[in-house]
Amino acid sequence: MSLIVVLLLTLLTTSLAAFATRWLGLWTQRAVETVHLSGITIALVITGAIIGRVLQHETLFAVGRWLFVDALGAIFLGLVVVVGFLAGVYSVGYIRYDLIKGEITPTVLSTYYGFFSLFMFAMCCAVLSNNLVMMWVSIEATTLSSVFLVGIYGRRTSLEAAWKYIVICTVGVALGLYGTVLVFANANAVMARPGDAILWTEVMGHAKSLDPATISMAFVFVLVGFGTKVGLFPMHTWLPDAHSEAPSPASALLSAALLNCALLVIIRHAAIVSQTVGPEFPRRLLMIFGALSVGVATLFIAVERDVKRLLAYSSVENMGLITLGFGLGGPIGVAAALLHAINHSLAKTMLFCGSGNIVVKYGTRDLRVVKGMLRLAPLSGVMLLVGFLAMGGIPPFNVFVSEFLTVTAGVKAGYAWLMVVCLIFLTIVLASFVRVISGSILGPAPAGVARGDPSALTLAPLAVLLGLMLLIGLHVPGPVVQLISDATATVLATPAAMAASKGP
Amino acid sequence: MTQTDIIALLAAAVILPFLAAPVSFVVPRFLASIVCAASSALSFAAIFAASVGYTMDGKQAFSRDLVSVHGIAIFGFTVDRISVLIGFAAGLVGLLVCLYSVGYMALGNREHPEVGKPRYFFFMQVFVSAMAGLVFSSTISGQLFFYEATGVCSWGLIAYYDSPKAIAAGTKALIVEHIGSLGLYFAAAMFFVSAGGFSLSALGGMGPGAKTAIILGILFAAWGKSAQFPLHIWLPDAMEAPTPVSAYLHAGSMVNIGVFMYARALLAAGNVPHVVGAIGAIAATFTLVYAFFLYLPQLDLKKLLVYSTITQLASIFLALSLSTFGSILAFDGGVAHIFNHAFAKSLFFLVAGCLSFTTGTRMMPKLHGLLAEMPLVAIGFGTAALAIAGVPPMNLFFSHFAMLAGGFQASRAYWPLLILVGISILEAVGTFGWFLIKFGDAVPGPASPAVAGATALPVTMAVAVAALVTLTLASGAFAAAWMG
Amino acid sequence: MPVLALLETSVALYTIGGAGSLLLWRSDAAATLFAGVTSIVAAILGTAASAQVLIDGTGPSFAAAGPIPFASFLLRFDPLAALLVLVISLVTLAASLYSLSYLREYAGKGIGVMGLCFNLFVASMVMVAVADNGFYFLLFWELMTLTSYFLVIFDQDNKAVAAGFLYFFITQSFSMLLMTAFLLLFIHTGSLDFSSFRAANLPPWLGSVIFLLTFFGFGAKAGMVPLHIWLPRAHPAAPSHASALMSGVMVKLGIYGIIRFAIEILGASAVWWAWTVVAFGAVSAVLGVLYALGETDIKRLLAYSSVENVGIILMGVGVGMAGIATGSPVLAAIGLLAAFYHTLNHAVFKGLLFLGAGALTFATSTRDMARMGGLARRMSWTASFFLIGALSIAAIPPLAGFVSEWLTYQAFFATGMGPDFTSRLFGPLAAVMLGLTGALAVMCFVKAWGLMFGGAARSEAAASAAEVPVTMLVGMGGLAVLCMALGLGAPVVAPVLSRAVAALRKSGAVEVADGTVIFPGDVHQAVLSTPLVAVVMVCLVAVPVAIAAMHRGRRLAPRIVPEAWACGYDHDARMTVSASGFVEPPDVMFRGLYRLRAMQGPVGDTLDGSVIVSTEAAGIVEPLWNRMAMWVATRGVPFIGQQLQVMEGGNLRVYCLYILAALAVMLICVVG
Amino acid sequence: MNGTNLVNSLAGLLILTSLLVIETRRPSRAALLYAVQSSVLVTIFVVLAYLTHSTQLYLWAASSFVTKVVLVPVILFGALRKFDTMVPLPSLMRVAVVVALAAVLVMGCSLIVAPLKLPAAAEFRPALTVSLAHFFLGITCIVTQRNIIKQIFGYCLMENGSHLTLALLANQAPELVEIGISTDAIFAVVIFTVLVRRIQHKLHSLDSDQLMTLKG
Repeated sequence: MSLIVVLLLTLLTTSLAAFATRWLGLWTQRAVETVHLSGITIALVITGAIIGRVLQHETLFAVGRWLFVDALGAIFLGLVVVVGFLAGVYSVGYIRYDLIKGEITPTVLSTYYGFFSLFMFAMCCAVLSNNLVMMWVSIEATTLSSVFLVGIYGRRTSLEAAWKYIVICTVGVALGLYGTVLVFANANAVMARPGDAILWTEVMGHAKSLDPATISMAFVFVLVGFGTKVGLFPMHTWLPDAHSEAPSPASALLSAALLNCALLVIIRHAAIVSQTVGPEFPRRLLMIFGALSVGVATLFIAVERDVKRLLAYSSVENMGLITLGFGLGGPIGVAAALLHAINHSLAKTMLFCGSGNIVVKYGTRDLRVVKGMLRLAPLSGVMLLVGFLAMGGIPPFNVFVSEFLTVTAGVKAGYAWLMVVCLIFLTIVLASFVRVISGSILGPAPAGVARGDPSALTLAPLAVLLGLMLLIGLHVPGPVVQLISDATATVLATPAAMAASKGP
Repeated sequence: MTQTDIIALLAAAVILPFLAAPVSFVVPRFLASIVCAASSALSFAAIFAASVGYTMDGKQAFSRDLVSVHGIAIFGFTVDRISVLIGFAAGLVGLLVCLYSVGYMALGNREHPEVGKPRYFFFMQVFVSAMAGLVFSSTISGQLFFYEATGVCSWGLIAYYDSPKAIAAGTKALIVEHIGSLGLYFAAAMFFVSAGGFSLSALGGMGPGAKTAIILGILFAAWGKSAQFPLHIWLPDAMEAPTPVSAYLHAGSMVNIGVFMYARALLAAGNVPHVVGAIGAIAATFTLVYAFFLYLPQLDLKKLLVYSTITQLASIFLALSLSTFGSILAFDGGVAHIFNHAFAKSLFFLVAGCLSFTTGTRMMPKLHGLLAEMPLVAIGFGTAALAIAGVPPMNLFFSHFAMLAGGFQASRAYWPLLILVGISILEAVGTFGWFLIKFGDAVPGPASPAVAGATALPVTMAVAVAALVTLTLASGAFAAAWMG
Repeated sequence: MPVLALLETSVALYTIGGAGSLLLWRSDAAATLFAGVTSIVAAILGTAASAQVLIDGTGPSFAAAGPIPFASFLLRFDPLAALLVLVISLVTLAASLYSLSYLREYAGKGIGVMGLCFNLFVASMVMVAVADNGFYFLLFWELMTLTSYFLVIFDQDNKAVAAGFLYFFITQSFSMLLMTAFLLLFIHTGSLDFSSFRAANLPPWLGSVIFLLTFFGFGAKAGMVPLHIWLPRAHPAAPSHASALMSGVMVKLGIYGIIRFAIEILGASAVWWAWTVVAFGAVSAVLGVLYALGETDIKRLLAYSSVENVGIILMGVGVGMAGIATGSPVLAAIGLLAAFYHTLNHAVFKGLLFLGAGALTFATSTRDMARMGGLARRMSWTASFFLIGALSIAAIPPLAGFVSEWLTYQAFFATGMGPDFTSRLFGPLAAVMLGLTGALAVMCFVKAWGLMFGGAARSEAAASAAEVPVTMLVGMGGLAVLCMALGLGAPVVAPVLSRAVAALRKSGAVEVADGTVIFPGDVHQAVLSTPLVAVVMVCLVAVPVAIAAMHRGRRLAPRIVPEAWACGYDHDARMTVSASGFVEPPDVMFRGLYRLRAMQGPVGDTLDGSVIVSTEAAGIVEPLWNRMAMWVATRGVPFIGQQLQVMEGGNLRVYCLYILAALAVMLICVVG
Repeated sequence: MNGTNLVNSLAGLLILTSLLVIETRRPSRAALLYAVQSSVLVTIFVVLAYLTHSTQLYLWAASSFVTKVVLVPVILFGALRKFDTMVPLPSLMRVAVVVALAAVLVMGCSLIVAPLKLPAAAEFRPALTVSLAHFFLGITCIVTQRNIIKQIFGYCLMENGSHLTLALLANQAPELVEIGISTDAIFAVVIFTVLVRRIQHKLHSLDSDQLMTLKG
């Protein structure tokens, strides 16, 4: 059985098992945690094996080529699973506090973990899918499986967020379906076997013979549709609500994994469109959406006072930056975007988890209330402080590297002025983060809040993430570089990459 | 000594303090300061050994790439006369300031009586490391990396006292410097696009358009770091930092990064389009006059020193800019001035620190008659004030003369430049007068009550001050000889 | 020992003396002794070296690379430099001797440091004189100013500090003119060596620019009106042995610079330069002496007198320049000879007078002449020496001052017979000014001597004053002897100086002396035999005495000396002639000129006012940028952000519309 | 009337039924009307299958019948019947306006469809246009109706529209794809209804304008 299938089955099984624990009564908590942790650990190991295979310049296929992993997919798969693993570990520490505070019951706990794994399953499907329509199906599935994560607390606001999330995303993603169908229909007309016309790898091979008008229209639908899920302006409106209302680890998963999955779908389509219509058209659209997202999100960040909403807008901003990177194109642009996707995921997971510690500590997300974190919870404080700086693009952390590469790509592409504007926005972002640091992390601590850090389980993932961020910031590891350069070749559809992606 | 040895030593100088920095959090508090002083001493020793090796090898300039991705050099070291000179100064001032901090961050401090927190020493050591990295960096990407790193250290150290004012000042410093760094981002990107790599040595082979854009980007970044108008606004507020920090970051090394990067770029570029020089020179002249003007209302000694730093750096910018009109002397003088100014201004800040340590105030109207009560501090004050006033045998005289001579040289090509040089001479006269007045106010005569009630100075602080006095007296001819 | 070695040893000794003095700072006596003795030895060596060069008429030079890449370390010990070194050494010798006892007054105030500053001051002056490279010249020039600045503020009171500031600031500002001039030459010649300056072929306008820059740059140091205002404040503030050097020697380095540049390097190529120099000299002479006349503080008086004498020297220099410019060697020779001679003389007698003033202060603890009086009886040696100095400065034959002023007159007379109209106009005019100066100088020193030494004591301190210690007397005595020697020995001295002049003009020496007479270049003009004058002077005194002696037996019995008749009142100390009373006539006559000095006040007020205004303006401007930046950061960006927040009003249906809108726009773009 | 015309007319009927779904006040009746509409859709599938001789489309028709005509209406009916008694919320637009809007949508969609070169659907261009318009009509329902139940129906209408498109353009796609999409739809409807019930429980209201606490 293919590794891919094993991975998916593991996650699915974990999910079902977690749901099943609700009937275990007093044992629920322990059982569900065990199931959850072992499930995500196994998933991590399998993913490691898959990526190892991909590093051997191998493209894995499964289920009659409906599922596959190339370098591009491997990056996003890695992100989903690594983020899922770390957020999963963090969840264990975090949700216990919710249990203690009585925010949730043990039954809800098993629901949470069940949906957690299901969500990961859906995301893995999305990134592994070679089938254009199945991509859509999986993305839709991610929405459905994460709605309850958003609404898990059952509060008025979390229900509201969940409702907005599901309505906006289904509307948006439904538009994406039109794009997908148009591509399929067009490919079907060109290609001999309808079974092949639905496979991305095959369509890529025949992209040059597709109809430009149809494909460009399809891309518009895809971009708006999946762009909703990516959180591009102006379709991003669900994002701050959902991210802020979900439990922190779920927010991390939404922000660091889910958005990327949808982005991958867009990129895969963009690769086709580039072949058919020429690279200018998709690049321009991506750039417009990317730049707008960066600009608008930045201004929102500047005024936001809720830490998780702030982070959510930061996600919009970063997804915009990644999109912009793809839009700028060229080997550097694509590599920068891919690297930034990785960096953003790590940093954002870390920050969302860190914000979870804030919530644990202060019981609120309001930055006007949160003060003196460094004094109250030194380790969390330091890590959040560093995380914010890193997210703001300060070396020696990773975000700096990819932001810099993006700027380089922009200058190279002849959009120096746009890069200057972007840099100014990035400065505003940094300023806002520093404002958060100086307002909430530094300074005197308020009276009446107990001192001490939350449990080690909530700190360890942060430390690991910080280490990874530092590692990438100081020196991007060889395997990552290789994956990125292979993936770049895939996105740009260089002949070698085309040959490599041909299935068995 | 082989080139590899030199590179190894420099790498040690960068890495050692960085590795030692987290130790501050682990060891007991009283040890943290010792660790800091020791690691900065090791770092300086490495730089010193490398400098000696470089000199023994007959000052053979060379570069070596250390980190490459896909064959593109991301980071490396350049060892040449300017990097060794400035690296030496930064290392030495770093060592002295760390030594000084051992005494300063103590309960005996009358302005801020507290034992230094680990993060002070942490940031200090990271800064020592970053500074060495930046000065010796052979690539623009390395410069950018360390540029931002020093910005963060500056932020952490300015905000050190955690008062709302200090935090705001730190934030401001970080943001304004970051705005400056945008120029460097841009320049680095342009650089990559034009040269396909980051090694600064490639600058020389570029077309005039790319050169202009890149150097102007670097110049903008340099303005941010070196606190030039209009990006100067962070520096006066940064005086919320502990005084050794002001001495080190805001006088001795960090603010010099800006001018140093500019110098490095000009050196690498060889033939620089005149528009760069013109922009640099005019902006520098404006800053010069503006900051001089702001001497007048200052009562806080550190604030005065800040504006003096801004003018000194502006005059270096002016000299470096003028050097693009064909004056090597202006360039050499400018770089030597960076070196000399590091010692003189650090000395002045440390003296200010001694004053606030012993008397609890930095307000000049309260400080008279130092000579009567604390001769060493008075001598330090006098040496520093007269050095900044540009009087021989203090070091700044030598480099200032060379800069002006270079300015005149440059004006041979374009006489309007003479106006700028003239303005800078007038400013020099004004600065001279102002610092002479301050010297006359503070040093001689009967001691004011604040000075009369001063406490004793710790040994480490005294040693640092004495060493800097010596350096301020001696470094002028050395720098000039080295550059020539 | 070769000349250069002598000079080097001398400078080294000064430096060692200074350093040793500093190291001995714990013991005042040891520091005094060490600094004094080393500088005495050094001064002797310096004298020997410079005398030899002057006698030879040529001197060595020295070249080394030095540490500074853009400036090589060049020394040139030519006769002009030697003259200055001689002046420096002579006065230093006297002052150092004098200091051995004088410094007791400063016990406990840091004599070690003073020794350092004093010795380095002397050393830097020597180096200025011999430096032959622009950079090193400036370096030593500034060092000289710096060390003397420390001497000026040595008392550490507000007045001294203020005086020091004024001094340092003015000289430093004007030394920037020097630097500018050097750098202009530098860009023209590519080198800072004086030798290349000499060789430079400057366009006339540039020459004139450099002349003006150097003239004012050096003029400030020389104390030329109107750049003299620091001088009467700074010189009196310093300890007297240092004042002697500053006033007697340091101002000469200003003159030296003018001669070096205007004549030697620039070749005095335009006549108007010469008349500029003469004009400034004349004004300085007249105003200097007038202001001196109005002073009651002895050291201030002496300082103003220095302004006057600098003026006289400048007049000589000017004539010399005119001679060179118009191509008349004799004129050049006399003018410069006069200037050189007066340089030497003024150093000697001004040194003497300052030392004398120091002695008086030492004895009475005051510098106010109105609080002295009757000291001739108590301090007869000091009185005699001061008298010699005063007579000398008042140009009374046969003392030193007379000779040089006589030469200056001769120079003007020669000018008056010059070929062109300007010479004939300015020569006599300047001579008249000089005459006026001389007359006023006599009055001034009659006043000074009379007030201090004559009459009755006008204060407790004066009444109980005692003669000063012997080393001080030796110092003064030496200079007094020199005053006489330079007067009587003029026929010997003048030819030596004339060789220095010749070296400067790069021509053969004009013969100026023969036997006991000196004649300014041309025997037909005038002849002066100072020994003869001395004989006449001695006779003038001796003959009446002899006659009286012959008629001794027929003398009336001595009258009873009652109290002086004071219109029926008791005689009172207040009734003696006061300083201001004495000078009332000139005060009235020259009211306008005195008002000129009063105008310095308003100028200073304006300056202060503008500083205050600037300070206030800067106080307003400083936070301005801050506020603007903060406005953008704390108001501007958030304002836009808040406006944007309206977009996310929370209405789900509106959000869906956004998606549709985005789609619609894109579709229109694609389809359309 | 040939088969092609039949398909196109039936597609028009879809629009008509969807307008009914939008404007009906009682949720239970809307669920029934939705079942009616779905059966029209199934009919179209059958006709299409007949016309294109596509066995897969017969399967689609069958599965659609199960999910859209039976399952979804049942779920909706069961879950939402208890809200029948609630006071209806005013719509943003009057019926006439919605009808006019539907017409505009059809015209707009024809503009979108016009440039497409799709040989598979060349003869069903009107049906394609209608399917797209139907989709947008669903969105219109979501946008114009304050009642969140109506928003569920809006989703269902979108679903039907896109399903028709799928059948027209992608009827050769593997069966599994269709199943995936249908499954998603059913799960979506289930989740929607669960959420609606929880919201009603928490807020005692079905007014989407009440859901405006989270903003910018």
